Amino acid sequence: MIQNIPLSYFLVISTMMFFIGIYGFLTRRNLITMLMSVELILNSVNINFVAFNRYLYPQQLQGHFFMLIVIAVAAAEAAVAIAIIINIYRNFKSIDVENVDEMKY
Amino acid sequence: MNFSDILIMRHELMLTVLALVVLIIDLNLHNRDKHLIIPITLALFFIHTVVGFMPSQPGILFGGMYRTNALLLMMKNILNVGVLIILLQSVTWLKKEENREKISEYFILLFTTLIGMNFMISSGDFLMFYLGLELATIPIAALAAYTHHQTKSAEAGIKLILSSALSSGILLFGISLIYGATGSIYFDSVMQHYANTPMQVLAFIFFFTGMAFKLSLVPFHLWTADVYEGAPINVTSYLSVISKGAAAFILIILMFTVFNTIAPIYNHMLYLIAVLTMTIGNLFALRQKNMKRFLAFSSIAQAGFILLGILGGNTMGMTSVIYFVLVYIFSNLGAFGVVSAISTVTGKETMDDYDGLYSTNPKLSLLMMLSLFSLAGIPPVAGFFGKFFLFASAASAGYYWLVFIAVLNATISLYYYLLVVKAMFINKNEKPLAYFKSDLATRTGLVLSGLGIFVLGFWSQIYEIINSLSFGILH
Amino acid sequence: MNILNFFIIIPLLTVGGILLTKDLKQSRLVSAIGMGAQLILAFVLVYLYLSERSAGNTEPMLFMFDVVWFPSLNIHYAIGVDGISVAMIALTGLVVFAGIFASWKMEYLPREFFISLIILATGVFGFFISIDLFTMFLFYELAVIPMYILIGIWGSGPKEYSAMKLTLMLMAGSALLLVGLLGIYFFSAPDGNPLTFNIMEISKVVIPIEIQRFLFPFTFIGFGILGALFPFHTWSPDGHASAPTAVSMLHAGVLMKLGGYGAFRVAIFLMPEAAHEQAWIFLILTSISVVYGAFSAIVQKDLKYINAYSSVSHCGLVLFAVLMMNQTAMNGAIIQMISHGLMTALFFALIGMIYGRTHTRMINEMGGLMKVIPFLGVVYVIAGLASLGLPGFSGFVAEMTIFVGAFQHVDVFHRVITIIAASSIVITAVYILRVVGILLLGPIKNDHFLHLDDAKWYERISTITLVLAITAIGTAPWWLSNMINYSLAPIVERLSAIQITGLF
Amino acid sequence: MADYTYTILIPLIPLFVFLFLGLLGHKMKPFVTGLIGSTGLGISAILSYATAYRYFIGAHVAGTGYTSIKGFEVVWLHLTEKLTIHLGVLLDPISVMMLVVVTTVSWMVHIYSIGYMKGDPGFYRFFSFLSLFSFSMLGLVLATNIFQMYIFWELVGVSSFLLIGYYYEKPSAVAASKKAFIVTRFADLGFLIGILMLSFNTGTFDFQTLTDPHGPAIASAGGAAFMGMSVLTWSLIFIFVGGAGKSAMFPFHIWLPDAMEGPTPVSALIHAATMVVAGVYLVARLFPVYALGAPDALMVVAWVGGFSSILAAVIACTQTDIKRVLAFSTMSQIGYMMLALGVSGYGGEEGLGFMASNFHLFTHAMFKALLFLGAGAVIHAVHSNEISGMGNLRKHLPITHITFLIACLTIAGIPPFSAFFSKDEILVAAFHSNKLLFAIEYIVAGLTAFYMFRLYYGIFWGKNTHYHHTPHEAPKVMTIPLMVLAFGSVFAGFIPFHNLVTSDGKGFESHIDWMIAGPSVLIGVLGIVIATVMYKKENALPNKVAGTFKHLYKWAHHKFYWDEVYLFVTRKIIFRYISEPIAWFDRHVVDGTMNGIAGIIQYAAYAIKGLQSGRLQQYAFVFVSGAVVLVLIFIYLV
Amino acid sequence: MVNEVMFFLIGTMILIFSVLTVTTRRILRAAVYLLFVLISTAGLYFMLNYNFLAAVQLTVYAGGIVVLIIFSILLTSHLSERAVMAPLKQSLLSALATLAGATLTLMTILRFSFIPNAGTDPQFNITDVGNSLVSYNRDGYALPFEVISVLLLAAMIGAIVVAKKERKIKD
Repeated sequence: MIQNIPLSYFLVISTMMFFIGIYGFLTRRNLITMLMSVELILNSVNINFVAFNRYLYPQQLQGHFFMLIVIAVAAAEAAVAIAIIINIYRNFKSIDVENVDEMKY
Repeated sequence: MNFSDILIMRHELMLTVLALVVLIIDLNLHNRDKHLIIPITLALFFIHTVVGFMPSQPGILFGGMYRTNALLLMMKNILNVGVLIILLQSVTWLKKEENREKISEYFILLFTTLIGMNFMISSGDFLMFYLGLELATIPIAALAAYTHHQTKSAEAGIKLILSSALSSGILLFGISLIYGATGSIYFDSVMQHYANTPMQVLAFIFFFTGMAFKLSLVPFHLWTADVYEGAPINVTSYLSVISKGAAAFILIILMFTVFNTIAPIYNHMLYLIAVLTMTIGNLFALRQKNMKRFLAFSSIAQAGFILLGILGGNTMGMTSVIYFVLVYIFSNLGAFGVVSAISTVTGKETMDDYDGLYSTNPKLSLLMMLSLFSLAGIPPVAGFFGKFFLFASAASAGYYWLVFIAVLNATISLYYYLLVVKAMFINKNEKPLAYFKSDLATRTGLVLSGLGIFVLGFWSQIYEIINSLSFGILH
Repeated sequence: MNILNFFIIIPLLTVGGILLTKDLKQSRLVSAIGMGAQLILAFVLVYLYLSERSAGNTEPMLFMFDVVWFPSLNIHYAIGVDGISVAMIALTGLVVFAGIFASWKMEYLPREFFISLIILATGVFGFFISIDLFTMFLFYELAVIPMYILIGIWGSGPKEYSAMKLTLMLMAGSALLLVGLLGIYFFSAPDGNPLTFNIMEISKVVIPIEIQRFLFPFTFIGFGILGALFPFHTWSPDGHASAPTAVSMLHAGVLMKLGGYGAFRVAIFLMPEAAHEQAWIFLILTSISVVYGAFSAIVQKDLKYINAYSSVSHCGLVLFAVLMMNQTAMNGAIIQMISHGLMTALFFALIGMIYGRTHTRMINEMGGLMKVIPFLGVVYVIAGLASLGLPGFSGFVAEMTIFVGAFQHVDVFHRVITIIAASSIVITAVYILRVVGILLLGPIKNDHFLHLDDAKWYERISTITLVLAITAIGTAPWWLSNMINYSLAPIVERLSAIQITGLF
Repeated sequence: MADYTYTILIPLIPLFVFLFLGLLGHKMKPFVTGLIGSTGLGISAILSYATAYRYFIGAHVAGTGYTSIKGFEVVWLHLTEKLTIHLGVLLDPISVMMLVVVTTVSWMVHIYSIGYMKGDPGFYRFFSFLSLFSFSMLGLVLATNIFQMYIFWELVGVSSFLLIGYYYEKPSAVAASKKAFIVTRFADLGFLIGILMLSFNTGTFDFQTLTDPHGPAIASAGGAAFMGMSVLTWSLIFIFVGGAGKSAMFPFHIWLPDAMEGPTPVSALIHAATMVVAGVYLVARLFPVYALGAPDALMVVAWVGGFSSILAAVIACTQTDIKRVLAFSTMSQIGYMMLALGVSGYGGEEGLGFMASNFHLFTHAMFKALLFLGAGAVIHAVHSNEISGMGNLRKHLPITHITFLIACLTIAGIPPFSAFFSKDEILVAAFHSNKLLFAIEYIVAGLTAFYMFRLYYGIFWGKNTHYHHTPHEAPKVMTIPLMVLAFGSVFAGFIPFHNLVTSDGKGFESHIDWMIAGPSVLIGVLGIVIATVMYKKENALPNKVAGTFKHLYKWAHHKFYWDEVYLFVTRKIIFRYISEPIAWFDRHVVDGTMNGIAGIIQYAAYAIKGLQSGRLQQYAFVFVSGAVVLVLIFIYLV
Repeated sequence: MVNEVMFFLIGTMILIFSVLTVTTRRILRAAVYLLFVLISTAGLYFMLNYNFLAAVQLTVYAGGIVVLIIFSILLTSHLSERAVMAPLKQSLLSALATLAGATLTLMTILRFSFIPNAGTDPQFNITDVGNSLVSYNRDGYALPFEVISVLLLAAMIGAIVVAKKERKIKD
């Protein structure tokens, strides 16, 4: 609990970060930077969990642990994603998302 | 909690053991004997499936994080049967030389996703739910990119993993808000505190988009067709059938329990999305020539029908959704099985290749026709019953116009299903695909799905069992 | 074992039998035996029915058989027949039997052909014996789908287009129908009893009028599409034109009757108040069907199109009469269904046989065929005369019953519209005689036609069966009429009783 | 009361003959089939004579009126609680009289046909059709109720169709048969509507109930009115439309001349003696209803009859085909009968017209059949219908010549031949009712004599025509019927119709009114004289006369262009302006809409193709926007 | 006061670096900015007194995932390479969607009256955290902890399957 800092500040930060991450996901053309945007999104969620836990429901550590699991999942996700990206790089000789549109319509 | 209690988790435990056993066997096998994994795994999984049907106690473990009861068991068994059929159908494909070194990985990844789905279905809180969801998604992305030398496969993988990362991010944001609003991640407490406030609706919408992604509901469906097309065909059928089925199961459970209080709002939303999903799915399916892509869009449209059951909002709705998913699994596996068999042997995947198929491969054609009729909801095959009950449950809640739109959509869907029937039976072809015979296991898989398509409809017992179980959950 | 179950079992056994056969000869033999047995069974049923009635059995439905199917939804496999369904079953038996013989020379994929045909027949039989809406709907759809395959594979001309159009339009019809049926189901038990699909049960309750207003158009149009209700009839000309002979026979002869039968048994019987309220709209549509179909038939050049439009006209008359909602008109409607079923089946059989010889269906390419194929020519003339309502044939009985019945309506509008509908008998005469004149009479236009063979024995069986049935009804209509009347009485009683309490 | 059940055999015997010949005739020798047909009809005829004898004399109690008797009746079809279609036999003066007429003429025609149709490939078919017709006509005559009448009405129509189109390889015959059927069918629609209205009003089809002066029909005369006339009047007018169609009254007369495409015996039987008078019979059958319930309808009958008779007479003067002349003459004579009915009242002396009409019907049947059969003999001899191809045949065909002359004198109303008496009664009736109609009939009488003798001279006198092979007299089998009918034509006038066939069944005194009969005979003689002058020897006079009345002649020769009007209505209006547009509408608008819906769906499927662009970021964009839109809608808008 | 300053500082950093992460044209820099964001977030956790979380954030997230990302960047792109930016239309539309989303979300969230914590503010030390992690009772996390291991195993196998080269094809 931080003196004089209301919960809403955290929420503003996390929400903005969340949408910045989404913006990045929508506009970055490099697959890895898109993945980074996803990390931003997950990070913002983590902030939410932690802040809620700390401010509102400090008796249990539910948000706390949720955040831990999310980090682990993020790691797993990143691992697989990067493996696939490398595979893409092998196949397409590029990791520009715009090139990955062989299948459409 | 003691040892016997932990046995009610037997689906998950056995699968985990199974995955590990496969891994260990694989490590100890010489390279040229790798194909032995296939029969061993099939046998093991068959045992697992059978054991799954043995009666079990309902119960709650881990302080409410894991729960099980007869209905959930039923759902898992349904998934097991589906996976068994997929495994059988994929044997011919697995035996191909190019996959020889990756057989065990295929099984392990498939099993881990199944573990994830089981946990997801059995979850008693959002944490386990989320974990299960991710466990059910991430390995599939790897499976989608399974075939290295095909760019399409890699593309499918990246599209799946990134889209799912985004969607699960949004879903997580929703969960975090739910947590913030209710102070718990456990379903039972959330349910008590869930109120109809804007923020909780917002949280629900974010949560729902994540589920909509898994179910391929419009407008969260766009990944579907590309991934289905690019992924190896058996993975596609897994995605379209098992993954979607599991998502539908958990979604309807959550909708009917945790989020029940905001039903008046989500019903409107479901109405809109159902109409969009059916219509758009159908419109896209109309022009497809690639069979996998075709089935992808058809499965999108089918997902729209599932929403009708959820809209019913009662036991009948729940029963009809589960029953429909069951029927859908068999029907879609029938169709995918045929596409898979043909694609594996001949490499042909477009509708034009199917011209005149009946003259050379009548049995495959018949199975395909029955499966498509079942998907379209034509009697006497099971799809008719599945659709009818879904429509009935929507009608029970008074959504007559929605039912009307849905049946019209079913009519449109019949159009494109008939295109395939036409190709196989009516179109003339100088050189139809030559006659071929798939592996015994594959054929068994095809026969099983064909049997299911026939038996499920007439055998009302199945519906009644589901109904009694659903009744227990909701009352 | 209930006799009615055999109407499902025999076709299924026949299908099984055909699966075991190898070639055309065997499969057609199996089909003929199976459907012959079915025909005999149908007559046995008529006999049993009449003897039950004369023994004083006054139940509305006889030979009831009821098995719970989906207990939680109270869906039953419930079957039973009254005089109306018995008559329809006999009709179906006749047409299917004739249809098998009309396709005696089906060289291409014969087994598949007969299997599809018999599945179609199963659907129709099942529909007529059902008294549970769910099974009824199931059989209805079961009957529609084989059409696609039958037309698509064995058809001619733009067969794929026609088959698709037919299937889709009928399915769109069943979309409407399904909404109606579900609505009926959910309002089938206003007083807290379990919901039911059973027609007889539902008929005992009154569905709220505002619900009926909504559901009736769905149900009626749903069935009406199959019954070629204007403007939803356009599947019919194309479909019939492309279909192979036996399929046209079955389709026009029997399948279209599902529409009329359903409109009457479900839409009007279960929702009489709304029927009374909205009848005028559909009466206008049906009388348009009657006149419009006849006029369209005048200028057609393809034999099958002529007959298809004529079917539109005649089937319009069925719905027209049903909507009049009095005993005589409804009786006429049912006789008309049977009569038209037989006549049009006969027509299509003949057209198929003529086409098989001349390889054209364009009337202006033919002429003077009476000289070379007198048997077929005479039968064609008989069919034509029956179709234009000549006494002595079934068409006259049906039409006159309809017109007299419809004209008994107290409302002037109904009587005026009856006169309009009645005017179709002249137009019918025009197009029938036009065809007969061009096709059969006059000089032979094409020398190739000089050496045509007349009907073979199997073709004779097919046509004579139908001709006999047509004349039997035409000369001795009383037994049929009485059989139908007996079963109509309770239905009409309900209609008229509710009319008073409901509207006034 | 005497038992008349056996009368059912009278129509049934021809029916059996029809079925027998129709199904098995092609396996028999032609002559045998002819023999079977004639024998069957002979039995029917004898039964009819017996019945007539029993009815009028044998079983009749002198001094009482003739009542109608139902010899036989079964229920055929229950329609409503009240309305039931029966099939049966109704005997009353007119039906018994018609029995005699129909069986006699039919029998004669059967016998005649054995000779006339000799060598025709469809011999058995011809006889089976003839039997079918006889059955239908007898059923019509004996009908106990109006619906039975309608049933047989349709059947005679179809028999007529079959027989007109007997030479089905001849396009003109096919066209004529079609025309006959459709025109009468159209009129039958009026009949049907009339029946529907009548039965709706009265709740019965039965003739005995309908014609009962105290029955529901006549009681309903004062009922609801439409356009100034009671519903009863309307229904009777509609019924008369049916009668007019069958009897070739204006404006439905156009089928009759064309119907002459059929074999000549057919023309004699159907289109002269029996079927065409069905309309007269119909009105006579319902006469009490007309007379007591709807005098307005009866006026319509009178005027249509009168107009038709003069129209036909004028046209007949200009025709050159001998059968067509006879056809128009038939039309004209039927007009007479209609007129007689129209001017008649009900009961006793008032019913003079009714009696006269039936009387004339009877005599007409004899002489007109005779005329046709005679014409047949001529055609048989010269193989042509055209008057221009004949002449001077009296030497070659002596019997035909004599019988034909008798018939011509009869129709011209020269005493003591039968038609003199019947025509005289008609004129008397008309005189007492309506002077204008009376005047018309006078003129018609003159015209009739003129054109008949024009015909007579044209065939048997006139120019010496060269024939390819010498015409010779018909065989005995043909001439005997001629002589029988000639006998009938001469002596039928002495039958006391005023005692037998009257509107209310009770006889009345009738005598020849020479004040009217005298001038009518004179005008007949005048017509004959003019014809003699013009046509006995070939001269230029006819052309000159025709030149003088150029326009009238031309119009009359073209039958006042009524055929063209009909062609216009059928070809142009029905085909071009109704059917084709409807067919077009159906294909392009109705079906087009259905195809259009499919097209729109297809188009939409292509139009939204871009949504699935294959670009991951677009997918994500749609995803996010979808979520945002859902939030917007379901939180802020709903 | 210090707290507030610290908070605003960290908050600003988080947002600025977030924005930079998604806008910079250089990929490697983006990774570095992401690292800063993650580190700053760890700072927030410290301020919230969740030291264990902060540590995990630093080690796993900042240390593990970002390093993974940087490696893959090095594998797949040249350092000198400048990222291609999205077309203007796409950027604008995306910005619009995200702005709208952010506005709506913030409006909704901030209007919600969270139930403030009325109870005590218990302090958890690392032992409590550890105990919870292996507890199988309510608010124990043994099960997710186990399942995550399955997930990680699966991810590992998956990554191997995807990334490993095939001999057949390459040969």
